[in-house]
Amino acid sequence: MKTIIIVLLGGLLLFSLAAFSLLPQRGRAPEQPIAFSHKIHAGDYQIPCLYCHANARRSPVAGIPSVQFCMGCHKITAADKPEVQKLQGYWNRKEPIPWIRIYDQPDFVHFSHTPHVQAGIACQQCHGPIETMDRVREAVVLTMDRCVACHQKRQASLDCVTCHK
Amino acid sequence: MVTGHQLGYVQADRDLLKTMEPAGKLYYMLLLADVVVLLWGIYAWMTQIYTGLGVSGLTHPVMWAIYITNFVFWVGIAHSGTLISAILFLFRVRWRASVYRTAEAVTVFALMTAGLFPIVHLGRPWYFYWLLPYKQMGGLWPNFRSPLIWDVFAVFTYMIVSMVFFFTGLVPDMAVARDQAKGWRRLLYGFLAQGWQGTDRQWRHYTSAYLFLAALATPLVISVHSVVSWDFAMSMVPGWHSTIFAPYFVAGAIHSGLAMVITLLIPLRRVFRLDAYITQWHLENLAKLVILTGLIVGYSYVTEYFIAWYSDNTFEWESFRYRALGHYAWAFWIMIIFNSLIPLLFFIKRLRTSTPWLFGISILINIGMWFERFVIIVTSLAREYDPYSWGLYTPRWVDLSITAGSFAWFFLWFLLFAKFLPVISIVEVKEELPAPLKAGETG
Amino acid sequence: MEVNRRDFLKVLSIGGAAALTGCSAQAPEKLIPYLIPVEEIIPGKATWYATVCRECPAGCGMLVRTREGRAVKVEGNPDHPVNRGRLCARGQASLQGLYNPDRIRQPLLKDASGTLKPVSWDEAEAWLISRLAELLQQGKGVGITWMTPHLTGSPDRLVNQWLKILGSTRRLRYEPFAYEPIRTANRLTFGREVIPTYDLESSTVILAFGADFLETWISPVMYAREFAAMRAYKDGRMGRFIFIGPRLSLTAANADRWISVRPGTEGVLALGLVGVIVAEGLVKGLSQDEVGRIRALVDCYDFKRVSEATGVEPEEVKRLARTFAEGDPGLALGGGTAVSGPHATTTLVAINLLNYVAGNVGRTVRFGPVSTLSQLSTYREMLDLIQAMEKGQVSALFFSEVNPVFTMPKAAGFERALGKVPLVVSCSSFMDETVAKAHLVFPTHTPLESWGDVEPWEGMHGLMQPAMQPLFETKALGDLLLSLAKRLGGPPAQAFKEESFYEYLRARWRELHQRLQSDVDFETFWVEALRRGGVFEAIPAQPVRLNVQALSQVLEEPELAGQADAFVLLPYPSLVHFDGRGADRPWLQELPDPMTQLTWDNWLEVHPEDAKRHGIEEGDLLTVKSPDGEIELPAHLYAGVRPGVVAIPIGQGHTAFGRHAEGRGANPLALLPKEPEPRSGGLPWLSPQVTLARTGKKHLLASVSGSDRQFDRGIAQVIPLAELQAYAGKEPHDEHKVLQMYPPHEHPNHRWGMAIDLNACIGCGACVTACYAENNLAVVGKEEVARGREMSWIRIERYVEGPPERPETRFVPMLCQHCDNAPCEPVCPVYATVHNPEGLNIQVYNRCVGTRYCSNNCPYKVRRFNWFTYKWPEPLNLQLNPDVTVREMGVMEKCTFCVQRITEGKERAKGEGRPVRDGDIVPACAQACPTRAIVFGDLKDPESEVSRLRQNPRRYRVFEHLNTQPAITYLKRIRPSEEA
Amino acid sequence: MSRVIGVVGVFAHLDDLLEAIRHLRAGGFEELQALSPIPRREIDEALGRRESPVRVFTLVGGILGGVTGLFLTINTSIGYPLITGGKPIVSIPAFIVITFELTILFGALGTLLGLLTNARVPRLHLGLAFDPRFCSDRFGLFVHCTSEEVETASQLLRGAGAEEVRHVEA
Repeated sequence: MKTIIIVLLGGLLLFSLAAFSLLPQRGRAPEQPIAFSHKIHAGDYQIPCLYCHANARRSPVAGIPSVQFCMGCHKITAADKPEVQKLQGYWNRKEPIPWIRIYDQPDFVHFSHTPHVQAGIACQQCHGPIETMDRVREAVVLTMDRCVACHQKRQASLDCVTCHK
Repeated sequence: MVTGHQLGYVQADRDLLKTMEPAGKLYYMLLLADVVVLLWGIYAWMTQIYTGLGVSGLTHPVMWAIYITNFVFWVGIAHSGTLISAILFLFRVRWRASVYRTAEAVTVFALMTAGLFPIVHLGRPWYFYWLLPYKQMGGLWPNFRSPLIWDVFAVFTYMIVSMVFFFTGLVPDMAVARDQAKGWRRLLYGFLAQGWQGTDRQWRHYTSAYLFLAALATPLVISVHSVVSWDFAMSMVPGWHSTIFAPYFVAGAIHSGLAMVITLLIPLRRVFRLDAYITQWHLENLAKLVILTGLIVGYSYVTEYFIAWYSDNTFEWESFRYRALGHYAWAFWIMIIFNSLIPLLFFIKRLRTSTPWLFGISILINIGMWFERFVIIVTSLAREYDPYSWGLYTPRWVDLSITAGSFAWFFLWFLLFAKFLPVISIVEVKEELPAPLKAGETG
Repeated sequence: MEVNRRDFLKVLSIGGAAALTGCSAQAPEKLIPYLIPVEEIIPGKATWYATVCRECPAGCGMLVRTREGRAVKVEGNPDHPVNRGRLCARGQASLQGLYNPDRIRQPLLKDASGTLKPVSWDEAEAWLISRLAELLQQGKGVGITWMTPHLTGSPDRLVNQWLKILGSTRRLRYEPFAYEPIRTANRLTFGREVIPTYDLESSTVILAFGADFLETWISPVMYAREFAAMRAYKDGRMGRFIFIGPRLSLTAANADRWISVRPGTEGVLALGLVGVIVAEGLVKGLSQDEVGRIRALVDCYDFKRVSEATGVEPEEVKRLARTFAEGDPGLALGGGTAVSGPHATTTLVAINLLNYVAGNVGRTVRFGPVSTLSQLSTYREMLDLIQAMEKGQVSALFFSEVNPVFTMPKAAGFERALGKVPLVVSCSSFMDETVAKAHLVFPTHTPLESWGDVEPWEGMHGLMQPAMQPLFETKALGDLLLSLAKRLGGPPAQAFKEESFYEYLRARWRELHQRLQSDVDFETFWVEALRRGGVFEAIPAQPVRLNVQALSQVLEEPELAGQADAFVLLPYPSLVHFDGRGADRPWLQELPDPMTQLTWDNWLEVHPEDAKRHGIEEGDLLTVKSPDGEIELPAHLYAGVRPGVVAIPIGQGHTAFGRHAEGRGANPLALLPKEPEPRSGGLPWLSPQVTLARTGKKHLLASVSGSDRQFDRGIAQVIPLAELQAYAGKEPHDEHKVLQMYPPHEHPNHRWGMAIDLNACIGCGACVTACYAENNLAVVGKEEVARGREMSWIRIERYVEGPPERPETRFVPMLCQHCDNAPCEPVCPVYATVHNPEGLNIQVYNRCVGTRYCSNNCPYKVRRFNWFTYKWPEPLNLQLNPDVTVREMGVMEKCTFCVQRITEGKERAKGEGRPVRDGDIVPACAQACPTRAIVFGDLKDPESEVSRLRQNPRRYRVFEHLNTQPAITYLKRIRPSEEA
Repeated sequence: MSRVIGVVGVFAHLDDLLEAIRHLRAGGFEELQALSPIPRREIDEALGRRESPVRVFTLVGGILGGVTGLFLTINTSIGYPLITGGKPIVSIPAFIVITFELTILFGALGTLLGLLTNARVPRLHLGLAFDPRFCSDRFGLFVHCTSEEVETASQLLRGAGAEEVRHVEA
């Protein structure tokens, strides 16, 4: 009898471990190719989010500023900092920067920044206190529960095809 | 009634526990063959999960075929067990005592087999748990309007209640076995006996609970196959959308179930030399029930055709014309002949009292009932409303292997049951025996 | 900047591959910013480029939708006068040319062993330069020959110029279908060797002699649009259309009547009609004198003799003539392989005469603007070339995108002659039978990556611009020529000032600018031309007179030499593969042939009676033998070929054209004779007599049709014209009133719906391919199609009604009906398919567990199941629409009414602060439809077109009695009156 | 240190057992426990037992199941209103099936619970009075009594025809 129980429990444990390991990792904060700090830019210098992520207003994708855009300031500003020099390195080599993506939606989800920005949702609502982060961390886990809860609260559309494509 | 030589309690204990003695070579060979087939079926299923349902013969428009056939078939098989154990119990039919344990075991194992098929047939079986009632992503629950969810509830309830019923009935017997067994078997039976002693208190609540379980199982068994039939009847597929489906399916289920019980009892009786307990009288009674269900099933076939003809509905009539004359006509005629014509042979007393005839005919009915589901599912889907989308289904090795595997799965459990549990209820046999009185008279 | 855009693409291709895995757990992805942002490209937003379709010589205007720098969809350009926004299936599939997995990715040079080995561009060019220099030195420049397909405008000019500099004038514009008989007949009758403008739209009667103008003939999308306009029911009338030819083609199936005449006697019939028209005084606008002379010409063709010769009833001949003469104006069209027998020119002359006496010339047959196809080389010129090659007069042969080894009769000996040419250079995007024979292969851009201009009709200057950066290390043909000239040095280098073909093109457009619009500055003109897709001049028609003298020698009686037990062979260009160039596009392979419903294959159509006589059954593999060759093909029993005639679609039977084309069927050109038709020098497609023999083997034909008949189920309905005329404003019937168990549910904002006009639908399948392109539909291959597992969300159901001798073909586009009471929804256990507030029946893929119950319960059978996780061979996956999920194994899918377009349209309207307007949202099928048979819109808006069409007296809904309340209303096809 | 808590009589015949019960009850012994291989109504009647309360469990379970079924289906449908097939959000006819099945399920589970609680199973140790023969072919009567009463009880048991009388010690 005991053997059976042990086997069953062991199996259950293994199964849950396997299932857990298959789940997407949460709260990731991977090291980026350049230690870009949102804390300095968005926090200390109070640069508005949409200044760099301008596409959020007009496109489903918020986008990442081009290297050229960064260089607009950093040709001069803080040009001596090692991380900025890394940026200049990319620029001089004419290489794009391979940032590591933190927030993503699966292929079957249609998410557009535009209506959310238009509705005045703060970026922090979904991206967490990004202006306090030196390294971007997945502070909010964007699950369907979260989307639906907010849509329900704000009486936004609950039509499945609003988000599922 | 248990007849034959003079039987006493001790004799009954001895005879019935003998089936649980260590097995012979034949048993292990059977077990081995069974496991081989089962493993092959599992391999086929794994192939299907890994590659996709496309490896089966399923196609557009025949999206359901022998997986659902197997599902309905096995649920149907399950029904006779409950009929014999619950309904006949409520009607105080005395011959049930010797056969109900096997019938109930068939119920449980058939449900364990049937329960696999809704998962086997899913396109993404790894998400089968989305069909269970719990709060899912975004606060979504399953769709309780779907007959498939009804199915989940019905089959799940049926499985639980059948198991409760089966194990409840088993407890006093397990106490007998426990008291006569040694070693690990004693531990096993001790566990299954759950501390049964046969006190008046235990018996009092036990008989009451057993009665109520039987009373609950009776409407349940009727509801389960009704719900299964509604998988079809609730749709608008010509050939499925019919009000007679529920009684028709219930009768069909019992028909097939009785046939399966006969098929299993006859070898069991022979191997375990249980002629004294499962007598010709028992088998004959089963055969008489088969006549009844066969007649109901035959009547349903005729009614279906009558409705299709009388409704003057093009779609309906084409569906039924196709059944009898189309690509699957062979299956249709197997169904008609095996299910409604051949059982009529039991009207001849000589045949229904002959074991070989009983055995042969019961197997034919099993085959016929399997094809009944096949015909209903496949022919209806093959010819629906839109002629441009008519199509055919041809099984491929994966479907056939999984089907074979499911039979192996069922027989694996049955083989284990035959060797580890008393195939006849000891206590109920004792109840049927004259109670020991000082006067030596029947009590 | 270019480099960066390319890099971005590379990254995207990786991202695209990751997206394919669909619903799996996500791995950390890379986010790559632009180094320098490209102004037009906003990630997540589509950018559109106007260009020209090069899939056939018709030259339709196209708009290319790009996302993140890759083309994902093509649509017709509404500003282009040829197609006015519509596009056929082949045009849609141009994307699969761009992303074809079998594209040539680098230059190939034949080594000593005779195999083509990859080399670098530099090596390849250097190798060629040295060979050319050698040739020029030996004075063999005159033998350099260039063979291109139908080229016009700048590329054409550049090729000629380049050739001239090297001292040669040997230039061929080769198309397998070069319309020689039409051009010759026009020269003989009217003195102009051209293809004129045919005005189908203004005609009231069209008589087509073999001309498959809805499929492949000259400009099918244009003609389909005009045809639909002509057939539309207006003011109690609709145009009439009669088709004459030995085979029931798609075009014939759209006719009021299909008259099957004895093959090769169409000209006799035409002359018989002329005879009746003249005899009955129905001639229009001719002088008495001219009428007299024409009468003399056609005197011997009295209707009784004509009837005997053609097999058409005598009364029928008369009736036909009267019907045609009633046309105000009418139009007789002739051409196509069916009338291109040994007497093709005579037939076309007779048709010209018919148009002439009916007063159509100058009205519906106009000599201006004329088609630039008039400049094509004739088949005889190709034979001359072969002779020159055999004699060693061709020192070097350059090809670009032509495949004469495949498209010329084997008997013509092109392949053999090619072996005699010391230098064969091919500039092509794809490997094919001809390219495989080249010594050197330059991979070129596909049209979607190229600059260029196309002038399909005089004065119609379509402008091509690259919709995306080249996918591989390829070059534009123009750039290659310029680069070669530069490297040759000397005079060739000096001849071209331009550094790139782009500059060359602009230089030519400066000329156009000067000529057409010198009042604005060039850049404005140029940008506007790029935006509109070209500039379009109006070219007036020129009057022509009949040359009666010339005709008398031409009009001898045609006949076909017969031989007992032999069949007349009719090879016909396939609607989907044209001359074979579409065969490497998986979408086109999977698109069912509209008449036979077969996919992925080639077959021989034989009449069931003939089949019975010869003991042939469906799928029997036959040996087809002609005096010139022998092929093996499976038989398809088809009542739409005349007994005694067998038909084979052209386009399959490739041996070296990529994985999707190779090893499918056989090429009927192996059966055709070498000798040209004497008058026009065209290929006599219809001539050979073939015999059939069974091989005893069976061949699987993958049909998508479950039944040819609809058994009175009311799926494809018709209404007799007379009945429709009788309604005239009255309501035909009350809405079907049913007792409802539940009250109807509300649609607060929109209720999307569709109307499909079966009178306009010609069954061409453009919508099907458009849907494949838009919605990432998987291509499953022949075996799976044969199992019934094709994934099309919209299909064209074809039903045949009526007796076999007078078949009535009906086409019904069938797609998800978005029922209000959708039977699929309540049966889903997990709410994967539900009704949305806008009336859509939606499918949430990632919620689907795959019970397939919904499909069982769908009366329309429009749901498709993902039996496997389908793969897109790279780089076909780059075409995938990022707005639509790529579905994984085990999931049900179906038409969404292009919900991504609805979302986009609503978001756009919201952004612009206005409500959604009718016409803002057009699903891919409706957008592509050449005849605008599909109309989409909001049923809540009473002013929308779809709402109005829902009130049309021809309306009906399929399986109305099931009370599914579909959102799609069909309009019955109008059956013209029985006469004529 | 063992203490006598009662005495058990082993009977070969059912009527002897019934007689013993009657004698003992007449003798003032009310704490009786009969052990038998089969259930017999006569034993309960002789012992004067009331009807088993298991049926109440069944009833309560059933009602609870029905209510759960209705609540589950209606509440979850309203909580995430999705229209399917033009049916209203609360489609009672469709929910009846679930309600019915849950009624049965909870009824059965209630019955099982009733059985387990009332019959005091499962138990790890068998009673002191238990004898394997009671599950086979012998009837037993366990008389709960003090050591003073043991002899009287034994007498009565033997008098009724007990084959064997055994003292039970705790």
